[in-house]
Amino acid sequence: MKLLYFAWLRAKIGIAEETVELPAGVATVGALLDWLKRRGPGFADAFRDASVVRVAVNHTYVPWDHPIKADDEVALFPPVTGG
Amino acid sequence: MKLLYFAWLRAKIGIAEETVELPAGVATVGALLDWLKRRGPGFADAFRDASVVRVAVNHTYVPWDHPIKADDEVALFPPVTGG
Amino acid sequence: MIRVQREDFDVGAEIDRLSRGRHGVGGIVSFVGVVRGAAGGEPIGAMTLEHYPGMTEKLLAEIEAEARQRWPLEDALVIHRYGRLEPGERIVLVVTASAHRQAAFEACEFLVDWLKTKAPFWKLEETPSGPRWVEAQASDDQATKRWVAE
Amino acid sequence: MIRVQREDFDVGAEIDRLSRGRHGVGGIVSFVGVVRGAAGGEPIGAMTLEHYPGMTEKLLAEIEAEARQRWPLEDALVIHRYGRLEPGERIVLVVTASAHRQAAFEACEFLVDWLKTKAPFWKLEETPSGPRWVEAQASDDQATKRWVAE
Repeated sequence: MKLLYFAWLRAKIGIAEETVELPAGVATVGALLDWLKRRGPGFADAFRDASVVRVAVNHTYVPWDHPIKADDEVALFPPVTGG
Repeated sequence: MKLLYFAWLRAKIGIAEETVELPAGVATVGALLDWLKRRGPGFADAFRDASVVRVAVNHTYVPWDHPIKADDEVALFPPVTGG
Repeated sequence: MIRVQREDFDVGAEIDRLSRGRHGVGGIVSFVGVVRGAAGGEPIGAMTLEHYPGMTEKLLAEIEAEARQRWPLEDALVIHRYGRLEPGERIVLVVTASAHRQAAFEACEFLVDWLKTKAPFWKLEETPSGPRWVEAQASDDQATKRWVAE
Repeated sequence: MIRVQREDFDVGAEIDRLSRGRHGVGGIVSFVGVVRGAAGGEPIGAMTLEHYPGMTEKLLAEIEAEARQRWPLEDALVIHRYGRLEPGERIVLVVTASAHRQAAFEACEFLVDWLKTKAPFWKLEETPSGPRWVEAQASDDQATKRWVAE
């Protein structure tokens, strides 16, 4: 799965994108966030308050219960600030 | 007095501007219109329906009872059509 | 600023000029009016815009001052052409610059509405059956009535 | 048409392009957004606009299609820049062309409002105390809420 991070999420995590093997049992966006949070201090800091995290799967905004698959592109970012 | 005619008023009268000696007794815009109407067939045609004639004295729209003086610039024209 | 001129104008250069060196400008709204080549499926020929030099400038300056009074504008510009114009040619440019986009939009639309209905121009259209003076719009007549004792 | 690009754009040329050869166009409304140099008396430094390539284009194309559906437009254009921008630099251009000036004004303002609040950009401002991520506006949060189960 391809993961993309933007704005201060990217800054806190320290990378802009990565490709990960999805662990068994991580089948939704919500589960992905819970798993990401436990990957280290940068991740824990970035995802501490999930209410300010927006998620897009394959370029479409999705809710927390949206299913995810191994070949998805999942982007995680703060609320957009507009142009 | 300087008189200016615009659009189809100018076309009917045949001139764009002229300088006239104001006859005695012509003291308002309304009186001026009555006098102009009698100056010839072109004028009679142009001013037949006074309700479609607009008048500006020294660049300001004025009503029929507005006083006029010998050194005024009086413009007569149809309702504007906008740009 | 207002200008009444026969020549065409450079839209990009005029818009640039309104924002350059003004730190408070966040948005610039512009309207370019062009002579349409068709209306309701019928082709339209060229037209000639006649105006009253001196009075046109005076009324345009008044309405521009009103717009600046009603909205917080950093700057505003109205350029209106006169003379013979072919379909596709630019007739009018209105530009408003403000810190706030809503003010810029409202002021620009206000100026354009006024110009399109009340600006002191008369249009002579070239039609297949010869030249024809365009009739005033109802909105002009209404607006003008308060000035005229009939 | 929509474009997301790092480079500046030529406002006059883009506006020209939207009307050239289109006989039905009577009015072209444009909005140019520029980086302000000050707000509330305080100077503003440069800022960097980050975006999500691919998703930005998709959302911009969707909102442009919606504008074309809601208003009778002859054409529409949105250009949005990203990257580092100094005060006074152009950020965004929206142009709408229509036979009817009101449609052009409404569609342009609709697109600009969407871009200014919901376009997928994140702003990093350079301040005297270091870089600072701009907070989302309330309107964005509201609009986004329906997408997010919290």
